[in-house]
Amino acid sequence: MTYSYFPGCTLKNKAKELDECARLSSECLGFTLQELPQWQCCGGVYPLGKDEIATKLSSVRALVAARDAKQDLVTVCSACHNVIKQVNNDMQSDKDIALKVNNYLQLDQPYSGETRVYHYLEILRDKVGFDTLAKLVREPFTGKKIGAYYGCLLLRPSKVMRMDNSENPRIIEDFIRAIGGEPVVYAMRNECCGGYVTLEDPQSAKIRSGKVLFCAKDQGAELLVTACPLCQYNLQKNDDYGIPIYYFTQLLARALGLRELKGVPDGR
Amino acid sequence: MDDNRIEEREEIERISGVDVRKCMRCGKCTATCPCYDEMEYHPHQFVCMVEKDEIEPLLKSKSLYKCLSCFACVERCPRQVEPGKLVEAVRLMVIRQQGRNHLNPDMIVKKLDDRMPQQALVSALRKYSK
Amino acid sequence: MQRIGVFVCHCGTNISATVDVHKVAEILGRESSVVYSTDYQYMCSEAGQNIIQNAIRDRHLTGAVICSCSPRMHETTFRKTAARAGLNSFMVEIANIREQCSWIHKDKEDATQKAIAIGRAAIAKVLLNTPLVPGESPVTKRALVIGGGIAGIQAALDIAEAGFEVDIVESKPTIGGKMTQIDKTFPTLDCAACILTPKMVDCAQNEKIHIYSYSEVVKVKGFVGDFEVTIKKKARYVDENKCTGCGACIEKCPMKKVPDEFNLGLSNRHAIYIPFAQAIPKVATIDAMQCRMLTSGKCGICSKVCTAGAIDYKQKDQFIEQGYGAIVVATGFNPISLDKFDEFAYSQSKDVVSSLEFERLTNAAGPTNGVLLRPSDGKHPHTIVFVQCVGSRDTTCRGKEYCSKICCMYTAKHALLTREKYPDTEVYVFYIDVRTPGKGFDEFYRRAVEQYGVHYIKGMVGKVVPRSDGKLEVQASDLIMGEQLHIDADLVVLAAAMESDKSARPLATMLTASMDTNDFFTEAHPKLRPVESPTAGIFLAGACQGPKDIPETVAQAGAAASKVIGLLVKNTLKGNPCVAQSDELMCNGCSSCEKVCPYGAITYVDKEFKMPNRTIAIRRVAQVNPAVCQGCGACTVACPSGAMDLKGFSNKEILAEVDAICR
Amino acid sequence: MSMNGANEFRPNIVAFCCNWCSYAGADLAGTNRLEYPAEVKIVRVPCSCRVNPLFVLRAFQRGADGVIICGCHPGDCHYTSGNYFARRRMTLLFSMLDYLGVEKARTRVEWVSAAEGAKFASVMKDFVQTVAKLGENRRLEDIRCKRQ
Repeated sequence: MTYSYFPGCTLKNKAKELDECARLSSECLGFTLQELPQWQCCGGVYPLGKDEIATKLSSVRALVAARDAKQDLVTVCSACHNVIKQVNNDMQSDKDIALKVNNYLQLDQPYSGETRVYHYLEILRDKVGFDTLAKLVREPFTGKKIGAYYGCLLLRPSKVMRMDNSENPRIIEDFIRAIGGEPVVYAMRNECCGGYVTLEDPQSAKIRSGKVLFCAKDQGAELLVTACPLCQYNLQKNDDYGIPIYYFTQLLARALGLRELKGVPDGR
Repeated sequence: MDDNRIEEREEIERISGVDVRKCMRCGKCTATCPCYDEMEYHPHQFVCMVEKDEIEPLLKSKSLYKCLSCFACVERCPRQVEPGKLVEAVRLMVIRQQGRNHLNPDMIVKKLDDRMPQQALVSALRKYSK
Repeated sequence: MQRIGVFVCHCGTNISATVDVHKVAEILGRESSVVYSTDYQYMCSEAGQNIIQNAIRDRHLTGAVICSCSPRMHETTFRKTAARAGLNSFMVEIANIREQCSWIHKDKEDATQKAIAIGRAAIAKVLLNTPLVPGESPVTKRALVIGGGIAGIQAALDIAEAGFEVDIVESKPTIGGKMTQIDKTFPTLDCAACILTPKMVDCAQNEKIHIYSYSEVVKVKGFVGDFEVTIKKKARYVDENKCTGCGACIEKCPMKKVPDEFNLGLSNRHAIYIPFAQAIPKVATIDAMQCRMLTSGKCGICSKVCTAGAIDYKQKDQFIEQGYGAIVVATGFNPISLDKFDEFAYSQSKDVVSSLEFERLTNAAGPTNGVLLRPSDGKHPHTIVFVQCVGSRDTTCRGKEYCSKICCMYTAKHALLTREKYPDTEVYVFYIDVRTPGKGFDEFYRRAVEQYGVHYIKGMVGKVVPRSDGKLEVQASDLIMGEQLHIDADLVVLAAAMESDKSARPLATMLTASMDTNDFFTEAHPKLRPVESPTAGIFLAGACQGPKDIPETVAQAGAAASKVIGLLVKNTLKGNPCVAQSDELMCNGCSSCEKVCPYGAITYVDKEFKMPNRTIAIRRVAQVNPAVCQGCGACTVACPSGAMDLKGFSNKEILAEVDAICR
Repeated sequence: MSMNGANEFRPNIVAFCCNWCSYAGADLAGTNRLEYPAEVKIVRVPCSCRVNPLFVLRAFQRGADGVIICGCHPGDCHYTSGNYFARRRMTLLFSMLDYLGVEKARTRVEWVSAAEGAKFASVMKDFVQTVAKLGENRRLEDIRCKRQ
């Protein structure tokens, strides 16, 4: 199975591991990520204004490219996933936005949200299956207490994202179980880390991240996994408890025994 | 002046797609807001003030730039008012005006550190400037 | 030759002020077939009715048109008047010249002209009317009550009191319903068990009442007065007639870690169990999913210890068919699932409980013997936060749009009782609005605040974060003070919205009883017929019709029972004669009518028709059961061959009215 | 159709009202003394689903200028589903009538509950005004049916 793949700006830069591990693991799990040619940055945040059109175009271009390649679109970064999925929803359900976008893009065939957008985690859960994944794991994280950090963008707004129960998600917990770890459920796992506000008001981000980290530590998490580079940055920067924060793909690649990667923890 | 204020409200309602009359004053948004302490006006006040055409103070408020757009209030609002969208609309009203950008590219350099992901920059620029 | 009489009412000045009643009487008197026309001040008065009766007798009228108020007001009155004078009641037509003419028009000329037009339409219709006689059908003198909660129990007792046989069908192993789980009742604080269990015993001892516990209704056929119901008696693997309820089997059962649904999973029970001490019937039930003998064939201890020999591992589901004249629906409610509300950490912490679980925690017969202890560590909680409207008044897919009505009061009850019993606790209640309409309700709520010092806070809880030291960090808003609050609580209680029981929707389909979008049964008229379903013979009691507290439920159950009694005392039922009728010669048996009939009143029979040359043809034709047909007329329009018509509102009659109006 | 004074056109309107909701709503408009034009004449039917498309055609044939069918709100039908049938049937009929030249504005389906007296009055006012603007309906009128 081959999917169109939208890596996003950060995955080509500061979050290379997130990207590389995702690709490596995918081959091992039997699917291929085919990077979209000439993808453009999604903008990082979904433009909430009903009259925002230009800011949605890059996402639509990615969606159209996937459609034209007759492939489903896969993302790894939570933010990209949130933006592209919400824009796709607009193209499906908001006639006004769909009309304006199509008028602007002048495509051969107008786009109305046909492409299916999946997060890498959804591929693991729904296409590969966590049971299958568990069988392929060669170096399990046995006994490791791992906390899932969803952040805000992966699950919300749930009526659009439809990935999991937004208040009591389990997809990353199930993933942790599949790679042999012991998931730690803690209440702050779906609260915001401080997001982009970190640029202007690092103190605000410090408070937000601090609450998340305290809660995770309090419930016994030894390390946290996330799918978002910004979450990773905020949490790692503001960590007072010595909790390492990794991308889920790093743990995945490690569990699958795909060559030693720098910065990936061993099972100990 | 009054007409102007009503126009502003209608503009906000148009941009956000929010119907402020749906609000039943339960306070769920303010209860759930992670940034409460940093904000001068809180999510439920945004809704009430827009409804009462008290938009001027909101346009001037620093609260606009403290909202994380984390969708907590959007997700948990029992009446589908979704105050986060309202905050965004008010912010857009401000930054769409000439010279009212909250953040300019030249201001960014000194805020950066080595590890900050690109995502933070593009997001902040999207949120704070036009 | 038809002889029609026209009677124009002044209704004091209600009609005559804007309608020239003399002129109306005069002009309508000139219509062909009208042999008598008059006006009078109050047609509905005794003198007015005498005018009508005398005219019918003296002038040998074949039809009467009364120009007066709405037929919804006095149609029955005038029909009875006509019948007394020997004229078929359905040969009377009402021309509504009050509500739909004099009261809404100011111009006298306009109003008079319109009154004449309305009168003409009525004359045109009455000329085509045919005398109708309501059909009769027998009544099976036995009632079925579906649901054995307080609503079903009350309804059954009241019906039995009047001397009729009643069957209660209850899906659980015991009757009693939600009220058995409740500790005290608001606002009087009397003990729920003390007022309920005697009623349960009454049910069991009443010769007229038969209880089918652990049973479900699986099929309903028939119609008012003559329902045929199939009841499935689920296998409980214990012979009800032999079991004495001694409990020896339960003591010895090795499977003792089964979550006890009666205590909402706060404690465990055995695989063989009696839900609680006062259960009716007090017989054991084997949980087939948990029993070792039934799952693996290895155990059989209960059978060995049972001196009565009641255990029967080979028991099968039993199906019982029974006829009933009337059915009371009392399927009740459940609190909604809290899965989607995990910002309150319900799934993460044992110390976040639903209000019903709180009832069990404070109930003397509950898992903690009535001592309020935290489910996680068994310690006494000092700070308790109650959250109201969890899922109520919520238009998203998470909750229910309606107000669940009872949560304000039971939360006030919980808060007050907690403060009374444990004065060292701090109790917070977060509310959107406090709704206390009811006798003594607001006084009760104020007592909780003023005498017992419960902290009522206008606002909502946004997040609950369980901490490893056992505290629950509650983040909430106080809208009056304009603050975000952070409270370290020991226990959080969620007032979950109530929803109609899951069994209600399929049951409604079986009964062809209508439901609203929230799966509550709809009533025949929201104000005037609140305990009847629009489907004849189906009556509603309790929360299956909408959120209700106990007194309302009992009142409604009593009302439903009296309606049932009113039905069952009759030997035969008079139907509505305005029902559909199929012309067999025109019917082509296409089933179009059957498909649109909401009551299943239309069936098909193969009938022999005499054809030319003495041949006989067998054709499939529609037949309407007049006892089931409610006379909506959907079939008459669906019929492609024009065979189906509605008595009292026939095609010809309506067309004549239309013609008269357009004249 | 009738003419009044200075050539002001007064349309003739036939309103089919279901017995349980709309007829009761019309009664409530009366009880509350809410005025609406006298051009509206009501035919009581048990349910909006009793209205045969034939009745509507007949009204136009006999010179009605507008026909309105009122029933219970969707989901509130006394007979559970009758108003849904009415809605479907009338949608089809009205497009056919439109095709035949009877403007869509001359035909209408409205949901009026027993509690909506005010709605009944305002719907009727609005409908009469709309039809009055369109003028007399001659498209389906059969002059043979006309009385001199």
